[in-house]
Amino acid sequence: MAADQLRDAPSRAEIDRATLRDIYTRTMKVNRTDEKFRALLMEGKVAVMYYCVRGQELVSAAAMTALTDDDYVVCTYRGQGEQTAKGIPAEKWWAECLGKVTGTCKGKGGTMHITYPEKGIMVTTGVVGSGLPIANGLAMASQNNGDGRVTMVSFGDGAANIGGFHEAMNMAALYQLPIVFLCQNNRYGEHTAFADHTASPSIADRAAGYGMRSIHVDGNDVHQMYNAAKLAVDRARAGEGPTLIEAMCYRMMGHFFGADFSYMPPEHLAEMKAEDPLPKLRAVMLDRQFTEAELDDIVAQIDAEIDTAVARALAADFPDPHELKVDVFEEEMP
Amino acid sequence: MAADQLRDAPSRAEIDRATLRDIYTRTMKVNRTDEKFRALLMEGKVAVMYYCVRGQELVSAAAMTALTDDDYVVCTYRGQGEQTAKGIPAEKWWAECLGKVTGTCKGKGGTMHITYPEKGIMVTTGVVGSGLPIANGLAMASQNNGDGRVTMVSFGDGAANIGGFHEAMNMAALYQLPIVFLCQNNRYGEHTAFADHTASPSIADRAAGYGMRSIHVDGNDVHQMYNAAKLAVDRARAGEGPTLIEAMCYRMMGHFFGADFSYMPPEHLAEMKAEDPLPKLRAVMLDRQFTEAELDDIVAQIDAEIDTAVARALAADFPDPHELKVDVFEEEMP
Amino acid sequence: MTGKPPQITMVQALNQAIDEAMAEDDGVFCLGEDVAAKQGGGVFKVTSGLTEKYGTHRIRATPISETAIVGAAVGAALAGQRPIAEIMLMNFVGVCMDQIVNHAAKLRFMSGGQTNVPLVIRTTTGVGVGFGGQHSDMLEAWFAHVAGIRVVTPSNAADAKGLMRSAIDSNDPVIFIENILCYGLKSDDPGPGYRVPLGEAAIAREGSDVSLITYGRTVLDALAIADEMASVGISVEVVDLRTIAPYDEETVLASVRKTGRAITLHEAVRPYGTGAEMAATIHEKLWGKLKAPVLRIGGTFSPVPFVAALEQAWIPTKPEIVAAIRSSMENG
Amino acid sequence: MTGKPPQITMVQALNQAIDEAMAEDDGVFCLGEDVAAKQGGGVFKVTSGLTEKYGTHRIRATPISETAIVGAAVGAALAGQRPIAEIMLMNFVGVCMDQIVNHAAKLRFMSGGQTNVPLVIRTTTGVGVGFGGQHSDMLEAWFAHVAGIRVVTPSNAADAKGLMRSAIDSNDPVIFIENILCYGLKSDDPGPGYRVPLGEAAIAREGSDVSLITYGRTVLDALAIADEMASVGISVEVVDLRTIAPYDEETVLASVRKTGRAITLHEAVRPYGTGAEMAATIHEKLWGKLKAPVLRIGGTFSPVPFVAALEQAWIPTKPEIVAAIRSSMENG
Ligand SMILES: Cc1ncc(C[n+]2csc(CCOP(=O)(O)OP(=O)(O)O)c2C)c(N)n1
Ligand SMILES: Cc1ncc(C[n+]2csc(CCOP(=O)(O)OP(=O)(O)O)c2C)c(N)n1
Ligand SMILES: [Mg+2]
Ligand SMILES: [Mg+2]
Repeated sequence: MAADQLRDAPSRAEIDRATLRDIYTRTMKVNRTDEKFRALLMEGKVAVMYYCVRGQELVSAAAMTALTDDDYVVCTYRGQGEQTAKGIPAEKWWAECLGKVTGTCKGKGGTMHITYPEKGIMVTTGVVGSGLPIANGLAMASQNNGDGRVTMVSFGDGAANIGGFHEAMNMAALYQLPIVFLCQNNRYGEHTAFADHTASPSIADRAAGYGMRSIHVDGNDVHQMYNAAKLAVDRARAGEGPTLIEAMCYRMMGHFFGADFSYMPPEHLAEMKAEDPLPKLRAVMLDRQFTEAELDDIVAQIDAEIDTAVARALAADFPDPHELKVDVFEEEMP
Repeated sequence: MAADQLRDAPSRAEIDRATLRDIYTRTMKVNRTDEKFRALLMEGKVAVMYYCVRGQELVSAAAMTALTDDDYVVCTYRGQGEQTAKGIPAEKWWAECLGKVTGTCKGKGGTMHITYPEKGIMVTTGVVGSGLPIANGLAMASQNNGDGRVTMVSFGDGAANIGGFHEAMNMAALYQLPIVFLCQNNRYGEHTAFADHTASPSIADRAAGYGMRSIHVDGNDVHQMYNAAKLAVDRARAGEGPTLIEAMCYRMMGHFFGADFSYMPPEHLAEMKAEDPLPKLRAVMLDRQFTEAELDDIVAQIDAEIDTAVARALAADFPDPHELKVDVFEEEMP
Repeated sequence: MTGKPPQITMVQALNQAIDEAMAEDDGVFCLGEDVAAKQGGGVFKVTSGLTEKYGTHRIRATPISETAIVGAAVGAALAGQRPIAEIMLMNFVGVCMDQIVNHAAKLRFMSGGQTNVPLVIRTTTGVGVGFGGQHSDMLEAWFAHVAGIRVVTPSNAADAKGLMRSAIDSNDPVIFIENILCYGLKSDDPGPGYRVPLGEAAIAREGSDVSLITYGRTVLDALAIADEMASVGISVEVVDLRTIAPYDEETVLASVRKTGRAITLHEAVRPYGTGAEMAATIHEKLWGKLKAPVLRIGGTFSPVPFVAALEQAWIPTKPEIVAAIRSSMENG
Repeated sequence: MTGKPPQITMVQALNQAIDEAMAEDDGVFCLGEDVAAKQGGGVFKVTSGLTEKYGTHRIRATPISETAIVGAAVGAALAGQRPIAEIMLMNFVGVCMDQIVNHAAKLRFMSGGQTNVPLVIRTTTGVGVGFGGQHSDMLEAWFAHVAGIRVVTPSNAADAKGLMRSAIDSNDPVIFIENILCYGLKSDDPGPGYRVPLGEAAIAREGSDVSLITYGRTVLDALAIADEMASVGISVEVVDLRTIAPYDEETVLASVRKTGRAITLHEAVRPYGTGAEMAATIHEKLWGKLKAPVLRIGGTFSPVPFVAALEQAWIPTKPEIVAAIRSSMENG
């Protein structure tokens, strides 16, 4: 297939109201979780590594809305969006972030390594780019046993320069795996701006070199973002192979909470502000006749849920040191 | 730059007679060395791993002709072509392959690890794809100290699927390093045919995704091959950055000497035969008024040189076990 | 019954083990470079004949992409399959250690036991075939130093079959090291379903004077030398670890408790090799009960040289092993 | 002279060493993720201020491409430069072991001495900051097991400066391990040109009863515990290896010859750790001269857990170290 045939055009096709409501709810869940986390960190109530997702909420939420509960997701340390939007129960999620024994991983994984197979969150990796090869394996399992699942793997623009990205893209295209590669291009890899780590204008441009389909979308536009995810997921589920989605977005709060971001130029900060996905999404919702009250109510419910979850997580126990002997191998260590 | 602007067209521009003679001489040096090696292996006079270059002689020879003695080369286990065409003295080369103390590496490196900095052969690696990142470093040194050297790194089609390829391509493009990536697409990676390891039609297609220039040539056509190498080398030397050359060729003798190649389909063998670079090159030479006698004479001289080298190498000593203590660290081991 | 029992080579043993496991469990599949029928069934033919039976989804020939290979195996294992990934030669783990060590080995723990990674990584290596510096290393000590992964290596065809079945059965990731020089070794066919439990060493030869603790190809050297030493009145017990890590400390200590003397032997370079762990443990646990210090023998501390003249000097040599045995006997 | 001598932190010490080397030799340059001024001078600020002096060709901010980073350093070193490559955190060596082990460490040997690879790979790690399973490992034993590469780690700012200068001077490749928890430690400024030779251990504290052999952050624990033990009449000698491999066997053996007792201590997991090599060597070389078996202390054999409640139990604890000292003293 020629390179131009491999590129899908972004779509502004209308999204039905129920789906829109779903996307809005998930987006706000991601956002309110992020706000709450930052508040707790600010107040010094918790002191853990947290990679803010402010500015990227819609990308994750819309992408997760295109998946079923059974579909698999692999994400990164900056995976709060995928994790909460895919449906990890708030209390389990918070407890893990706070290192509690009631957390998804009993406090052993932590913020960078949230796993919750019940909702398809199979791996959260802290090694940049390492999720893509693993995601292929999940998709390969689905292809092998015909379970109809789709795998989506989320990663950053910076991750597109590591070897694992390349190997995984080529392998997925070769086997036509049921997988979606979601590159959240937030314009920075740690402190390095996109143009300082990549000489081509876009990551999506790389897909053609693997014979893979791709689509480049504005991740702050709910229509472009959801329609792209839906297209790619449907394609994968139909056995028509992988798609690379490059979703343009902004990392509005630096690399991790508390990290210096003085290296970000003021123009960039202004640009980001103008493209904030949240007011844009709210405008779309209002335009589609959701009322202010209805939308506020969704947020209020989310906040209540988060508050309960945080309170319970704070009150829960830390794991016992005996946990160091468990889950190393199948049998407990002596 | 748009993708199509990054692609150079193959050129059939005439090559001057002196250069043509040079290319012919180097090509035949590669070929006669290969023939001799296979003969020695057949006769059981030597028993070492040898990766035949039958069918790829012209690619290496033309590429090396485009370089100066000072330019750097990084190649692979299948590097006989680059090594002999770049000018490693035959005796030193043969002695290394036979594991003799008079070899380039005192018999410690062997056929897969020939090094000879005097002629710019800096690394021969046995790990697929590992040469590209190292080649970037050589080019980076040249860029740092402005020595005007160009680095050329040769690798196979199979190597284009390993992570190191990707990381090196992106880094070279980002820094505009003075380097040429020479992919010798001999249609197989070990026993796997091109279409079974890569879903895109060509490796050259990948360059655009890095913002790198590329050119796709018939490696059996002396004009296309030499002109591509010259263009890329001149560009690199002028500080205009890297180029990926994909040279189409055939691996006519299986993966290594003695290896089964029953997995290669008969159509492929027939196709290869029709494209053999040696009769084609000879036809070009005759067309350009080189006489049969002149050409035969070149080959006779090469053969004589090889025979002497082999005889001397066979007669030379093996290294003393004391060599195990030397060259591990700077100081001799206790 | 007449005639000898049927014999199988190590290649056949591995092939049979994989074949049996694939026949029994649809979730078992192989992936790696050149492993399928179209490529000749693997460069060492271990997966020969399996594509014909199980198809190209279960015998997947891959691009040259070790990170993608191991990564895919990790992912498929997380999804409940039992992949067998091949890394053609052990040195190439250098390009995919992250997937093995940071992921395969750790995901059970980091997920708090919600997931596990039942994969087998088969690889081969070996000094003595002239493959040189980048194709000959034994790197088992790297993996032994990582919690969450098991390291296995057979010294004979029957064990190869039994260990491979157990490795595939294992719910933990396993690095399965084959030695190129052992592929042709023959054993009596142990028959279908044969298993050798992981974590159990074998006493390859009983003895009473000194314990020679080894694994893989050097077990052959050890047995040959034990024969010789018997003729001069020294009784060598050869312990074949089979599982290198976590190893069978009990059997090792029992042997040394009996003999009072121990020598560790491996092809990997001596410094920081697995022999160091065993020597340190034996000294600590059998303090006051040893007749001589534990001696360690390993490959020369240099990259593996190309030419046989150096390569044969690089590997643990017979005189070296005999000298260690004699030196050990002189003590106490 | 009045007042205290000026003090520098370990970050400043490293920065100064690199700065001095770059000023003296045009061939010295740095590359790694975020190392240049535009990115803030490195995530731990070690290369802060150097871009302004030496430009972006000599302080190269790279893509997230560890294989390309180390590979480029190898190539530049072959061409006669002296690159200092940064791998942001030690676990990420998992993606570039091939370049380090199969290339950097071996090219001198495989080329028969025609080339050498004078590079430094700086990396950091450390347990105790809640970075979890993929960002905390000490993997020095992997490199120690490879011929051709040196492994260095400082425990204080002055040594950091002196070791870094020597690492840059070295004509062999060096892995330079920094501990995140040590970056803020202060020493008296040793002044310009200061060097600590590679391969020389330091007696960080003299003692006569038991040798505590360690390196990196755990030297601090060792010193604190030695203080305490002194108050109960046990004299602990603390040996700071500084160069982990090849290590200063002479100093270690001399210390243990004197005390008759040894304990090895490191943050890396205990099994197959560097302590095993030292314990095995001490037992062999000082056979009959030890008063107690060598004890080894290391991190718990599990991935590093996230939450502090587990992490603090994971690392070698004070009670564990004290218990080992007491147990050692009970012997002999
Ligand atoms: C292999 C590897 N190298 C370096 C790092 C350190 N690191 C953590 S996050 C990060 C930036 C990643 O950028 P990007 O992929 O764009 O993701 P983002 O953080 O923007 O979501 C880096 C360099 C790492 N975790 N893994
Ligand atoms: C990382 C790595 N994986 C696997 C191998 C085994 N191997 C050696 S050569 C080869 C095929 C390489 O194919 P290609 O790059 O096309 O080069 P060619 O042999 O055709 O010249 C393979 C898989 C290796 N040497 N290194
Ligand atoms: Mg980013
Ligand atoms: Mg090829």
